[in-house]
Amino acid sequence: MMDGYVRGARPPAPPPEGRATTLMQLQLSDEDREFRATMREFFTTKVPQEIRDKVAEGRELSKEDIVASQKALNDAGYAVPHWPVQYGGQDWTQLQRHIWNEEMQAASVPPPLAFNTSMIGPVLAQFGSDELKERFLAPTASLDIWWSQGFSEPDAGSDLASLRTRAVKDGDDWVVNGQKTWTTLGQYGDWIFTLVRTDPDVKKQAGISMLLIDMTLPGVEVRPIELIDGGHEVNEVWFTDVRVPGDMLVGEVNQGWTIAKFLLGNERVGVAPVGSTKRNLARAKRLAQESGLLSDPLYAARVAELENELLALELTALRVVANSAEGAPHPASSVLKLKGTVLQQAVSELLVDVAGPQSVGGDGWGARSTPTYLNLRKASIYGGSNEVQRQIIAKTILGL
Amino acid sequence: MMDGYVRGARPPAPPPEGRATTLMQLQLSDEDREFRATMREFFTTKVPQEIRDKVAEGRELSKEDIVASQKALNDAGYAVPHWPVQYGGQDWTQLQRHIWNEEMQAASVPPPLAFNTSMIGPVLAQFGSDELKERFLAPTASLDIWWSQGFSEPDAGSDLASLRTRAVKDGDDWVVNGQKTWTTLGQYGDWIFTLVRTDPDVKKQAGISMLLIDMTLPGVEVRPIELIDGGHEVNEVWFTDVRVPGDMLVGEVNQGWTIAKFLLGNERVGVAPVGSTKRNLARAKRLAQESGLLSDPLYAARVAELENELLALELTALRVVANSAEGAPHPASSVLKLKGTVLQQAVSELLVDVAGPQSVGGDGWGARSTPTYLNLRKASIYGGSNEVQRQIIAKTILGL
Amino acid sequence: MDFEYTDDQDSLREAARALLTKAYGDYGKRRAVTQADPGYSTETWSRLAELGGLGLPFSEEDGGAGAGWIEAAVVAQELGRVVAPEPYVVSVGLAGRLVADAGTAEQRAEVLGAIASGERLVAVAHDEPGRRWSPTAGDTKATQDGEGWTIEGVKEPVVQGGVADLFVVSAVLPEGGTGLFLVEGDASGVERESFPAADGGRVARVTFTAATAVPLGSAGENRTATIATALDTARILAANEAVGIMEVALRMTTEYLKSRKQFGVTLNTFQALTFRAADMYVSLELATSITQWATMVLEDGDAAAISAAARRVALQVSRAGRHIGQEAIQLHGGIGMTAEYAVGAYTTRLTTLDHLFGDGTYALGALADGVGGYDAVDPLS
Amino acid sequence: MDFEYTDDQDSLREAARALLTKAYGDYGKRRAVTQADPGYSTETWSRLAELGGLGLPFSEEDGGAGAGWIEAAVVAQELGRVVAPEPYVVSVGLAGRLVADAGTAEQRAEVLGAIASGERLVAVAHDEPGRRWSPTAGDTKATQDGEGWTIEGVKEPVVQGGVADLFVVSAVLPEGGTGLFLVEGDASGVERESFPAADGGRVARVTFTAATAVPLGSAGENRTATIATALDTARILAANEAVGIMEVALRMTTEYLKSRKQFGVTLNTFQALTFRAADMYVSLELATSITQWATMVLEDGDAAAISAAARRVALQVSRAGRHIGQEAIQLHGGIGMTAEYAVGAYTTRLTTLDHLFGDGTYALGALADGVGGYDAVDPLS
Repeated sequence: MMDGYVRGARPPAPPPEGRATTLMQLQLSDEDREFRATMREFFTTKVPQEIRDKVAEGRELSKEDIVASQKALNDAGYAVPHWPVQYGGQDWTQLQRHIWNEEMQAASVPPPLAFNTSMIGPVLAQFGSDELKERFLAPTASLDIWWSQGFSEPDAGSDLASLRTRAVKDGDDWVVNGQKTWTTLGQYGDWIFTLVRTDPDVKKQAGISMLLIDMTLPGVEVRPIELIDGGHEVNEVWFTDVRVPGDMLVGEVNQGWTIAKFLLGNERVGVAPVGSTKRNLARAKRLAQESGLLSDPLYAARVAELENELLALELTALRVVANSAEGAPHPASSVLKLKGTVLQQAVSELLVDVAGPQSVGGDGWGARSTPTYLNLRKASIYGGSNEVQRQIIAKTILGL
Repeated sequence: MMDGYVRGARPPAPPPEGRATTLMQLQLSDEDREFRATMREFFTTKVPQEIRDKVAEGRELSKEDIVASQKALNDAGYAVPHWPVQYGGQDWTQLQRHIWNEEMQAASVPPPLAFNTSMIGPVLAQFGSDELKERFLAPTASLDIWWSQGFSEPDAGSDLASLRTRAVKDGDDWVVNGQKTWTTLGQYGDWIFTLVRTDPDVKKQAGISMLLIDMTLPGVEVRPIELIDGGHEVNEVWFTDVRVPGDMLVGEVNQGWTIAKFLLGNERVGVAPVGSTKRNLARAKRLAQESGLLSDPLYAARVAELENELLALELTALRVVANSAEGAPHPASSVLKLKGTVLQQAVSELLVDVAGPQSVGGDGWGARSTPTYLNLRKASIYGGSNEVQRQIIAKTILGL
Repeated sequence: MDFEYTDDQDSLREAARALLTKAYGDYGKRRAVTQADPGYSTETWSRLAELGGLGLPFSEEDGGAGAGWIEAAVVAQELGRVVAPEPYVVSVGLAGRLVADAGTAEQRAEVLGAIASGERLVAVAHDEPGRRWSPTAGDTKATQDGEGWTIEGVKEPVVQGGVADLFVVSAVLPEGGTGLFLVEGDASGVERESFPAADGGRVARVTFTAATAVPLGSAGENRTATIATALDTARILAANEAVGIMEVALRMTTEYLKSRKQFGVTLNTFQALTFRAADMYVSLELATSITQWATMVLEDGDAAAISAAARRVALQVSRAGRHIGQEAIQLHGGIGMTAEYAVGAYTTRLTTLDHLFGDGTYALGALADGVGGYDAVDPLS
Repeated sequence: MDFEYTDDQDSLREAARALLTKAYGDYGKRRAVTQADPGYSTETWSRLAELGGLGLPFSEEDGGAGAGWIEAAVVAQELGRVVAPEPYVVSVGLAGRLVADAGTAEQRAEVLGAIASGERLVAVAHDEPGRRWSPTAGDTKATQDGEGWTIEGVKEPVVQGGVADLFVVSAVLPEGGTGLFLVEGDASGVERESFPAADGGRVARVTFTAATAVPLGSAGENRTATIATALDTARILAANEAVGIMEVALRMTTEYLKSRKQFGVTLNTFQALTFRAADMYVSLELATSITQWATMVLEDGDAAAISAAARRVALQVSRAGRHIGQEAIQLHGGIGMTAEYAVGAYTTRLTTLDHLFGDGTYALGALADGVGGYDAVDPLS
């Protein structure tokens, strides 16, 4: 794979934007260069500037911002490139997907809503009935339906298989009772894909199914959870005798664990937030330079060390891309999440230090740096904590 | 406790040697100041300079050096201050013991052989018969008998209770068979104190006794183990049908585990090598200054950070001293070993970096820095590994 | 003290702990207080005053308790233990120290007395946009206008500047150097905009437009050294508050590990987690030792000694605070991210304290600059 | 390559691995070789030559294999995997590059041919006491003496300088600047004292006293830039050797954790240990990626690009090497400290490689100096 690259002896051209690095760059093929130019052009001109500015400055996005951005992507066919082509995907190489992702992040474009495009979309394409595909896939790609995730429960964090929300068949319907938590942006959700216990009598993993639930149904209640940064991005979702039509089951009854594993293992390209972390590091550096702080060798060294680790991470992502053509994820994938979140957090910590006393509070970028730093503590907890990642590496890769 | 201190508003006097620090110092009482002056005077004038130079430069000491140094200490009554007074100890305060230890390390005096003064000596004073005390304590203090330690076995590292060397009663004698390992400086040993299994039929810890064995007895064989630094400081000791007189048992039969716990828990003062690490850090700094390297802010920052951590460690040692008057070790004791070895290793690593290309090999100080660094990897393994220390902190202090 | 507290200090600690446990022992109460303006409890503040806690380091003739900085540090530790939102370090440590060191006898009696009695909240308007922990003023200017003085400039962040009764303001003097002034909170030309701070408190941007000011102490004097010592004092008090916070953050974490079940067993079954708690304990112990030492230096040392101690304690406590604060949340998992659960507030306050008076890298830079000037660091003499 | 090796490169790797496994797959053989002078196996060296492994980066007209640096890097990785004591990086990477870049056509054919065939061992006498990884000479001087040149000065450490047949020597030129010279090992005025190196090899102090020297390339030219690029080449090859070492050090560690029993169970039962192995894997993967990239740059880039890549790879691999080397011993416990067991040799060689051409802090300093000159680091163009 990775035949997109052509190494060349000629010195690299300066990058189109910004000052040139002192780094020799791996040369893309003409085709991929053109692809990159197209992406860059699109992301920097077709996604509204005010939305991208918010992302660049770490300000909060409204629901409308996120929808508008994804619609812009979807209209051009760039919202769900990794979906099967018949459902709106693109026949891109792994490298092109990587370029798409990196350029999107570099341009401060909000990525397509993961619940829609990375989670339920591919699940429906793989396991859904024709009716479900027909009904849901297009509005899922366009964000006309906003999906929420209903997996975690208060007493089953990393131990997902212990979940207790139960669905009992009553006629054609499922009657759902229970509570989900950590539902990110659930306040905007139209539908929620849930894991529910449909057979309490078998081994934990065996009795679980996946059910799609309309959040406007009677008995569904969303309660916000305030986080330590003062934001309300996560929620509890309560189900009290919610009657869900039987055809909203994905796949077979009690197939939920298989589907969940497919869903969780499905993020391969772009699992490490390299592009956005690079952008944030460049921003912290620029701010440090403006304030004169970058002339302090200790801060300069922190920047240089973070840049180097990010480079190594990005190169690892490219290596993973180059070596997972056959569909089987390269074992180093787990490294991307673990190290990616560590660096994401370290860059947010650097920004607080650059802000110095202004990080304590106020209305400027400095004051926003502390909530962002605090919010990003979640990065190593949610979506498979770093302890889970270490466990995967130890068991799966090292055989320990 | 800690009544030795008198805080005073007057500025501190410059230290007798070296340049003054910019630090305010905790003022000792006049009595303790005098005590310190006495110690400093003694260590820097009564212990041969050539021995202290070897220590300062990280060169290897001969057996004769170690014996000569300890004899000098013992002649003045400074070899075993923590022993009971009737066996040669000193009626010093905890703070004075701390000062004794720090001044000794600062003056590059080889500390008294731990196997004699910290291990078997206190054990004999506590558990030994009058005959054993009479026979062994004086030559143990003077190093006329060189003791070795026979605890670890090849298949029982941290898991001491699994030891397999067995002693079987035959008439009045014990007949010993088995193998010990990691016996430091065993090549110089006259006698070895061993843990042996005297009852194979009871629970692991219950069937163990402590036996003193003359290393000149037939059937005792010492085989050197080469370490990764090229040195031969540790050994295997093999016992083949060694006949040990019955009165060489310490305490009661099968009391060995109790005695071993006493021995291992007995190092309270001076458990962290603060003084020698400070000396080595000052040396690394001086060498970096001579070569101009200290003007590089990144190396200067490494020195400053290590100095600060060492200061915090030394202050923690003083806090432990201040709070363990009643004989019960302060819980922070375990911190001293853990952090003390980490800093000891970090300073040795710094010295390799200061040596730069000269660390690769040759006959200068730079070439010695690499073997020293490698040798000190043992510091976090031997004598209760840092994993064991974390386990103690987690279980004993944090109740986890 | 000498690593052991006196009986009087122990009594003070007990009294402060009782008061603060009543106020904030239930974390919900702390949350309710920070959700409403002014972000702290004036009632708790008054109780602290009644206890004598707000005047500890000031002399009795100035209206203080005539105790010392070690006693103030004890109170700071206790405030940290419940992550109390009261502006103790800036009011007592920073404002109080400035007035005590620079004020006339009359000013000391009036202002320190008002601080000690809890009658007036005194804020320090010193930080300015784009400046980092400098002991000098930047763009804020003082102008002499006949007999009086006026101040012109923008100060932020000013902790509790929105409700302060009185400001101690730093400003560039006409002849150069940085002077100190008192400006009444309700003086004309004082405009303040208050913002919620990350740690639950409030900070303000205070704009002075030809605001009437009274020189602190004799007029026109360069007070850079006074400000530097006051910042060092605040750093050392903040370290004490941080020690209290870290102690409880670690305890909350170990309690959680013991009680929370996952995969059918409590979390303390997982050695990787308990070892990390052990490492947190190591950080805490080292930070505690150096903080106790720095506090002794604050009590007895001269300005140079206090400065050195402040750098050293700031570095060690900054490192420890990040380590313990980050790990406390991580070991709690998702629950640690929620505002309803206390541990996040502990981490947040550690972050804020670290940046109010100079973080670890800032301190390290200063220490590194001087590292060639001596052989070794020796705390005993 | 492009993160995947070609079939030819894979074949080369297999052949090298077969050869080296035979030589050193049993660690006892490696130990026996390093215990006797000259600290490496001339037989293995010859076999490597027969394989074509010593001439890979040199052109065919110079007597090389006309392959490239990526191929040389493959061999370096394989040498690392068995921690082979052969002086590959310094002979092929450093000496070879100097001759290839600076030598006349005749010199290239003669010296590179002799390196490639294994006929002559060529050492580089460049380091001097008190100098740190500089591309210039210090106190060693070159003097023109009629038609010829002589060298005066002390060089150390010179890897395998005790047995080298030929030296490439750097020396200050009469007009300033650093020149490069060839000096025969048996020339008069060449005195060498050999010492065992920490990593099992040998290094020498080589004293040149009016030693007859031949300029490498045209006489009197300042070769500082050539030396800098050769050092960068050696750094990148050394990183490849380190990657091979780290890979096996981690594998040895995981094997040990799986087989060693303590307290009645195998060590991999202890989560605190397996998580640390996972962290080692993270370090290894990142180091591998940046090393592969730097090797591509070495193959195709200009001197400035190679310099930047060398710094970046040196920093990352230095950090990874210390992390993995230290943890490999710690997780082995006592057995890891013994010379009889292999893992210590792996850690030792990582330490030596880190210091031969410039360690992580050295590289970081250079990177930090330039960090203000660009926005972000982008490896794709």
